[in-house]
Amino acid sequence: MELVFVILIGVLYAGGIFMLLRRSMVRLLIGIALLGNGANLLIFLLGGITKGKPPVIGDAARVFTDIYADPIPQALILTAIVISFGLQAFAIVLLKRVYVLVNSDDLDDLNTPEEEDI
Amino acid sequence: MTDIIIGILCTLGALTILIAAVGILRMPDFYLRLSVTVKAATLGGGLLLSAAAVYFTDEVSVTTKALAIIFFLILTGPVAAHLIGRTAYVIGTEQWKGTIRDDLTGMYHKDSTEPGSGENAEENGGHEVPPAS
Amino acid sequence: MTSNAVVLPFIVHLFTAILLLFFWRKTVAQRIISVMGSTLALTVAIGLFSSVWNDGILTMQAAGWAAPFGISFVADVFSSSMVLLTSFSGLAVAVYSATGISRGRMLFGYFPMFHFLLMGLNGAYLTGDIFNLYVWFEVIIIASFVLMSLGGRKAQIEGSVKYMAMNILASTFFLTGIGILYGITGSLNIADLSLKVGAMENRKLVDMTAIFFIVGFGIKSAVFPLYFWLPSSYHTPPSAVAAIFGGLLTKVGIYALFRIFTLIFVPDDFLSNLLIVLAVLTVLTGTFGAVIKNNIRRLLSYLIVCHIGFMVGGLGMYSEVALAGALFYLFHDMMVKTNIFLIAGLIRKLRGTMNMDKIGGLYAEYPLLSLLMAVVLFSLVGIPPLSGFWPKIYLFEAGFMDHHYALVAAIIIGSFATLYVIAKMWAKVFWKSQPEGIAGVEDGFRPMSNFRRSLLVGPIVFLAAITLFIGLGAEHIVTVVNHIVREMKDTSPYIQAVLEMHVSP
Amino acid sequence: MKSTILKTASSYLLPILLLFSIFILLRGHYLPGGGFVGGLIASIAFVLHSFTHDTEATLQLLRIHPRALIPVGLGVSALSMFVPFLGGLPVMTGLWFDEPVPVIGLIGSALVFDLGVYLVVIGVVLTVLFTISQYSE
Amino acid sequence: MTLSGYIDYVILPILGLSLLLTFVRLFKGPNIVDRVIALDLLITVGVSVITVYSISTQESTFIDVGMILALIAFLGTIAFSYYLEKRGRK
Amino acid sequence: MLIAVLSGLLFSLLYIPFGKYLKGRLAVVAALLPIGLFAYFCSFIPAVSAGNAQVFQYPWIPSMGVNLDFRLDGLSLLFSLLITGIGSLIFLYASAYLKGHPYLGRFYAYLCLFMAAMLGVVLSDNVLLLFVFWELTSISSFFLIGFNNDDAASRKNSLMALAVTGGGGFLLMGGLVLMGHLSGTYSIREMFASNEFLKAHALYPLILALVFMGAFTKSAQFPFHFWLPGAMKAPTPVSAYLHSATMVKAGIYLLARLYPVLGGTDWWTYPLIVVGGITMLYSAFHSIFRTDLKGILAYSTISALGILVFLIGIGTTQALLAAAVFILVHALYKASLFLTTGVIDHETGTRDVTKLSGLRLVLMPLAVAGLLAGLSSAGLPYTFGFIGKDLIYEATLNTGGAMPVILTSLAVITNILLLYAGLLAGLKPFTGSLPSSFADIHLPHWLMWTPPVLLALLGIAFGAFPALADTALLNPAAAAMINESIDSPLKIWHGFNLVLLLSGTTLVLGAVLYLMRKPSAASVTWMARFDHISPKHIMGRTVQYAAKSAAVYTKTLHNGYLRVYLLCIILFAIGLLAFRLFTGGPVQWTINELGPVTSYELIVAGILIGAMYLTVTTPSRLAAIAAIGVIGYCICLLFVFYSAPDLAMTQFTIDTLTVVLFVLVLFKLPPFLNFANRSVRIRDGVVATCFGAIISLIAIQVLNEPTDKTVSQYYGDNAYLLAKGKNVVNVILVDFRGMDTMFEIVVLSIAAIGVYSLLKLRLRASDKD
Amino acid sequence: MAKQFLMNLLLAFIWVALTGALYYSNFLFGFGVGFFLMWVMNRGGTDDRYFTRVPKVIGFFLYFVYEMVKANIQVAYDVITPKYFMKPGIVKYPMNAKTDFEINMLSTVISLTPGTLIIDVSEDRKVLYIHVMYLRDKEQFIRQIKDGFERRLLEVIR
Ligand code: NA
Ligand code: NA
Repeated sequence: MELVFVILIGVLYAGGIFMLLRRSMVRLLIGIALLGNGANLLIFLLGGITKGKPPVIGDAARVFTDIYADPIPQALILTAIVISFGLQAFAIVLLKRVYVLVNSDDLDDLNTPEEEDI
Repeated sequence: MTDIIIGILCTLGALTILIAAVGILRMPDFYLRLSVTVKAATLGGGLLLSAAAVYFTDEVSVTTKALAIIFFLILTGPVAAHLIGRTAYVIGTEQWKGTIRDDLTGMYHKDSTEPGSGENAEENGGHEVPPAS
Repeated sequence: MTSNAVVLPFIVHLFTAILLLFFWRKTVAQRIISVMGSTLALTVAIGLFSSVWNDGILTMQAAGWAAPFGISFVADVFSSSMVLLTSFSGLAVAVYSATGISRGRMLFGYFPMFHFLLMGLNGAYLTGDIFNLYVWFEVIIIASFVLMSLGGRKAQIEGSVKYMAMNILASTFFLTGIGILYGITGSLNIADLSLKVGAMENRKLVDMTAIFFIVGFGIKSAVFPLYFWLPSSYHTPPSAVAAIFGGLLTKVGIYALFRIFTLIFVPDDFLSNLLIVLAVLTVLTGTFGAVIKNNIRRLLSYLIVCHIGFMVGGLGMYSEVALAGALFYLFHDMMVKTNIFLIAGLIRKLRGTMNMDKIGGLYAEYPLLSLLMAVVLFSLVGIPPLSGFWPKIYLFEAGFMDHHYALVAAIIIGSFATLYVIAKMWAKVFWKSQPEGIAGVEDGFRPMSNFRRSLLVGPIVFLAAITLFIGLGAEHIVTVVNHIVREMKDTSPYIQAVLEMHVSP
Repeated sequence: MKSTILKTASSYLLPILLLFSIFILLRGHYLPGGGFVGGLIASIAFVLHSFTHDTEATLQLLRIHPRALIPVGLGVSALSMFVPFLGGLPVMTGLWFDEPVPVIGLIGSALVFDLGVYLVVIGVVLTVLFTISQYSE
Repeated sequence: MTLSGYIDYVILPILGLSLLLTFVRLFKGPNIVDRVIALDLLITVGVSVITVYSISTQESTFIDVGMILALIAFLGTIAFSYYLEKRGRK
Repeated sequence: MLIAVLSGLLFSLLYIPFGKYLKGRLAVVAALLPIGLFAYFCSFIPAVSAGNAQVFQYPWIPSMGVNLDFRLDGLSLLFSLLITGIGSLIFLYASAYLKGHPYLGRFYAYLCLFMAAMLGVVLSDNVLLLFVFWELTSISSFFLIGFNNDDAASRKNSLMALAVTGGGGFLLMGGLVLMGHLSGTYSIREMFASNEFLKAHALYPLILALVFMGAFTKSAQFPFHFWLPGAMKAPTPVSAYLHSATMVKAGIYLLARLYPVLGGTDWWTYPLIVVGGITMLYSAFHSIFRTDLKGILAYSTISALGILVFLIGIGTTQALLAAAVFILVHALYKASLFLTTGVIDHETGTRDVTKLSGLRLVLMPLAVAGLLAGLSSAGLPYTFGFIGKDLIYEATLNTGGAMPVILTSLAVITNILLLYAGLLAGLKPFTGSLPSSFADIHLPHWLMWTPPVLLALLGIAFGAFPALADTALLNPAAAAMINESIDSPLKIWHGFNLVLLLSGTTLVLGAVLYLMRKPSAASVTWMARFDHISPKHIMGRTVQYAAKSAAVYTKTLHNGYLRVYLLCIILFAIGLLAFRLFTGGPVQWTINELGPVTSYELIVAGILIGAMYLTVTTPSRLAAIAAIGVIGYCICLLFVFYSAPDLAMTQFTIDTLTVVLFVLVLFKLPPFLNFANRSVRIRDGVVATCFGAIISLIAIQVLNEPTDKTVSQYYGDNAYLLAKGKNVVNVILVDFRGMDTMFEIVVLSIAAIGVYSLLKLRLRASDKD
Repeated sequence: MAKQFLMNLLLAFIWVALTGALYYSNFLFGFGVGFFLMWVMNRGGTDDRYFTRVPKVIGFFLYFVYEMVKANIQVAYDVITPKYFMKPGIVKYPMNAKTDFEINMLSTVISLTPGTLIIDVSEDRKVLYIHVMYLRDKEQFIRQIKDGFERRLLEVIR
């Protein structure tokens, strides 16, 4: 399965980058989301993946008796997911403001010429 | 013995879900797809969750959860279906050419998403012909 | 040595910010709390610096888990100096904000954001854990997004979008780098990573990991060709915000570069040359931009880029002298850039614009204020004996020592351009008489009460005094800087302090 | 959205989801869950409510503006992090009551910390969503 | 064949196939509402997959994930309806 | 000695608050400082001429080797006396010249600063300390030249002066640091020891190039001379001070000072002779095409500076002695001429030499001063100028090889032209008939006419009695340049020889030229025709071109298109990663240990890829959002399969919320843009694919490395025993790595508050910040 | 009625406590035993609604499952065979259900049986609009629902 993960990660990064390079801000935000997912999956994979053994100590046990998945990447990803949610929420609202200002989500409308500086 | 019960429940559930999946793919219009999938998925999911409830009888909480999920599915599935179905109708999603009756035609005012009262509906009468949109 | 005090610099800001959130919509209380919080933070920072200076590296293992199992916080001379300088800037900007920020912004969380930002900066300096550093960086960028866009004017939003997109991309690179690092070492503690990465046999993989950090931190510190967000955005927010951004934000990227590239990835030829090439291009790019800009803050934005090149170049050369020069420049730059953006804000207060063609006559009208500003401006240029001069000696020396003539040339060009641009600005803004008939230009400063004026000018004086100290008392700075360079060149005390074990150098 | 069916359904769902969210919060230390997911579920409950009624109604139901919930949650977490400091221990050190409390289990600073997380998440999600939906209206 | 084997080699593939078919509908559309219900079904099937997987691995913790999915999937559909109706009314 | 330098700085500071009291007569008080300092330096004459250099040392930044090391030897003393002596007169003169000027206090502040900086330059025994003061002279002269800052030309010229001298300054700094680095010390005195090493070093030419650039720019050598005539925009006392004795001579001083360390090689000699020669000739020639008195003086000053560089280039003892003498000669007569010009300008309101005549009738004492200074510059016997000229010819004649002929003829031509210029400035305004418009002019305040007279008289005095200065001042000065003692008294009369012949020729030809040629506006216009090939214009155009290029560069690179910026960043990353990936070692393409693949996992992966395809290609925003929803759910399923229930829960809830957020925000957005044409999409697709492929390859490399699991093992072992939790992930989140979580919720909070403020805050126009 | 239900629950809990085994099956068994005992003790009593209601609930549930399975098979057949047998349409259905809860239950039940789906409720809450897959005759369909689900459902919940 590692190889499948490797491919998926590549696809997520590639898709994210492609969307990042679009002119529409919605696509840009989607690109950001995709990259975030890619990075999470990368951490997940590189930390080592284990199937069907969540890092939860059994009811009666006090320590693990069996192998278990590495909990650290999971904790890291959890943090990263939540953080990127915060960033994305803000970014999405920024999109809203952009729309109110320029009436489109075209990033090329966001180039006020320097002469208008105050 | 339990294993066999579980096996049967699983098989039935999986097949039901497969039918839902085939249904959503095959049905000719949105309303039919919706109609097929909501219940088949609920039934299929319910069967599989029952299997889990049986499997984990030793862990009370798990069985409770399995039952709770069934409950949620039953509670939310139809509501969601109703909403999206109505929305689809409001925004004018096409019906299959084989549709034979549409009592909702003209029920939505321009500025409202609720159909007029039943009395008004009576006056307007039903339409045998599907709306072309 | 273990000490709980290590975490205080950011804890103070955390609680200040939370307290400020409880005083939502009470602007007077917010101003007072903010200034008090910043003062407390400065006190704590001074205390931390002096105890680190006297007693050596201090560590704190969060929740009591020994490194590398928990998150370590480490105060060495480098980090505690950064904390100290940040606190200076922080206090100055807090006071300046009291009148420099409009009430509208204060009603919508300006001060809490400001303290969250400072908290993030302090956390980033003090953490000894690479993933925790990521979290701090995220605190910093989200707080800066908010500060940058707060108010929602069109230019601000435009700047924010670009700023946001590129900074999030930077975070992605950073996070990817962390994932790889964990994948090859199984650890996140920087001291532990230092040992483990150092022992890695697959140097190619190490280099590639390093590239992710170069790109990630490079974007944050605005290195060519990753700098684009900076000139796109720094001219948009309120001046107090721009001051913190200009003075501190890119510098935390530089700090991270120095940390990571002295502790985890020690530059080999490939990385070293790469950094130097980037530095040269950064300086030149900043120079070209600064020369042609006519808006004070746009011009200053390019100067930031230009001067980032000096520091990155110093890191790239990696000799002791070079590091010392880069660090000295870093310290100088933090103070001066903060101040210079405050000054830009004051100019805007005085004239209602930052377009140099529309401003004039400040020298005739406000001679003392102008001279005060001149001191800062010429410190920025590095007119000896002001603060920007001394580090260049080290940088030149290092450049000659290792034959990096292109870098030396770039620094000369950059310095010259800075001189020219600042002198031009002086001539236009201060000497030239106020052009007639410019619409919408009004003096917002004169009608103020003396108290409010002093809140604007006081911080500038305060920072200018620190700058003068850095310049005239350069010996002190040099001592500190050389101490830091020793820390960087021999990391075993750091590792030993964090891992509480003996490490042979 | 005006829908009788949805409205009725959501009035059952709100308490169920809230109950569930507390359940998820409390057991986080032993089984999957915790403050984050708990908070997310709780906020989803309110979001659902706001979809069916309107934002104002949900705000009334909440009594406190979600934005004001943020500093409360942050304060709870920050204090649970900081209290050990006052006792000379490293920040974040887990402090536990010796005896487990029935139903909830062991009570310690970790749980308080998670509670803060829970509150913050609710405050955050609701602030974001309500602000947006009020803006569109 | 053990129960676990039966699930792994028969039930899960069937469910996987269902996922795939549902996704095809999502991919094809043609209307956004079709995509929305496909998404909803995808999640419901996902709940089933998770349930069955938890039986196969004898890990009851996964059921909790299924529970959250079942509870929340609803929200997405409602949001889409909300949006589409508002836009439709415009 | 530190006090001597610092007092200027101190007074300069004091003038900021107290300057406004310096009005009217009181202004004379300001001159007390330079007078006092002059006296102070005079007191060192006996000791220094006896060969005892005065040394003062005080540590400043010992770690960098920068210390307050001052050293007063002959050269420094000569300059110090010039600086303070002429300074005294300038201070006095200015008190009358700028009487009633509103910014007189400010003027004195700059002047004091400048004087202190100049003293610092000539007294420093540490190259870096010298450089500190060097730059201070640039800055303070910037303020002085731009003193009349309402005038656009004044601003422009001061900026130009600063740009040229400042730019040279940075190069000089490079040279000085390099010198210091190679010789291991920044002390000039200690560098003497390593002069052989330096001269033999491969970097010696670089040092010279850098130092020369500093000196040439400061001392207005061709082709950097053009800032100096521009600097004449300054008030006349400033011009007199800066261009006679001080600022422009700093470069000369530097060359002289470093001669013992760097001088005497071919690398030293030829550049200086060539540059000095061109400068002296070029400017002398230029000076005769001016009609503005100050212009004439400016060009003749440049020419004189050229002569000095030329002499230092020749570098023989004679040449250096000649240089020392000429420094003094030039300072005296040029200051006098400038001050005279100042009075003329002040009284008549014009400096146009074609309009000025007959002023002797109204400004008699100045006519005397002008005459004497003019004669001194002409080098008439019994003037100090005569001695100077003699020495120059002697020096040029005594160089070896074919050089003497060329060099001497250069010197002669230059001197002829300079003579003409001197007469034009000193004589022309006073001779002839007085125009009626000047009839009611009367002599100004005595403080304005005594200084030029005094300076001119000094010129005569030294000329008549060279012993006044030779052993006391000039020999020690030259000695300092060659770092050996000299005892060579100056003589008025050398007997009939070639030198005398040359002097005579110079005099005669110069006089003839003066009598034959009348300055006219026409000649100025004629000269202006060559402006476009003048260095000033070439440099101006270069600067313009550079600015234009900078603008093009900046606009091209920083073009406002976010996607281009992002593309740059990504291409950069791809380039670096690919370079490192494919160089220096094998790339692994397969993973050693692979877990099994099951059908349902493959299906989930397939759906993910399909959803990605949909996201990327769909023209509908909502479809794209539904598709990223699917991607999130697929990842959620993968998390379930691979033992991460917590992650799956969070991923799912957050994914749903994100979809909800998107959906809420998308209201009213216009149709999805798809402006990019096919080729752009292909380009981006290729870039994106490359990036994805590189990430995948790196992942494979990492998977082939063994992973250390100590830390996660520790967590697993202690989660329950020490941290009392069984869900290890949650224990990590709230305990082991709780600090991450603490600040992660801060991130969330900030985002929420940001959203709130972004949408609710409406700034009013009155909200200015 | 509620009192009786609570009593029954209490008896079930006591049973669980007595046997000391907290299993679902055990709880259900306890509930059944309790119900039987209460029924026995209440024989001849006036208020026997509780004892009829419980069988009705069970009956409704079985009816529902039966209908669902039946209709599911019908739909499944249609789905997996190539030809479409459907005659879909949207039917206006006047309901007897009054309260929100009743309407909700009714619509849930209708929606969950294959072939029918609630699209909307009229503003005055008197009419349901039902999408029907196999609509042969409108009146027959309405009668079928009225006598089937709606009657049984209202019996259970009213
Ligand atoms: Na069929
Ligand atoms: Na149905």
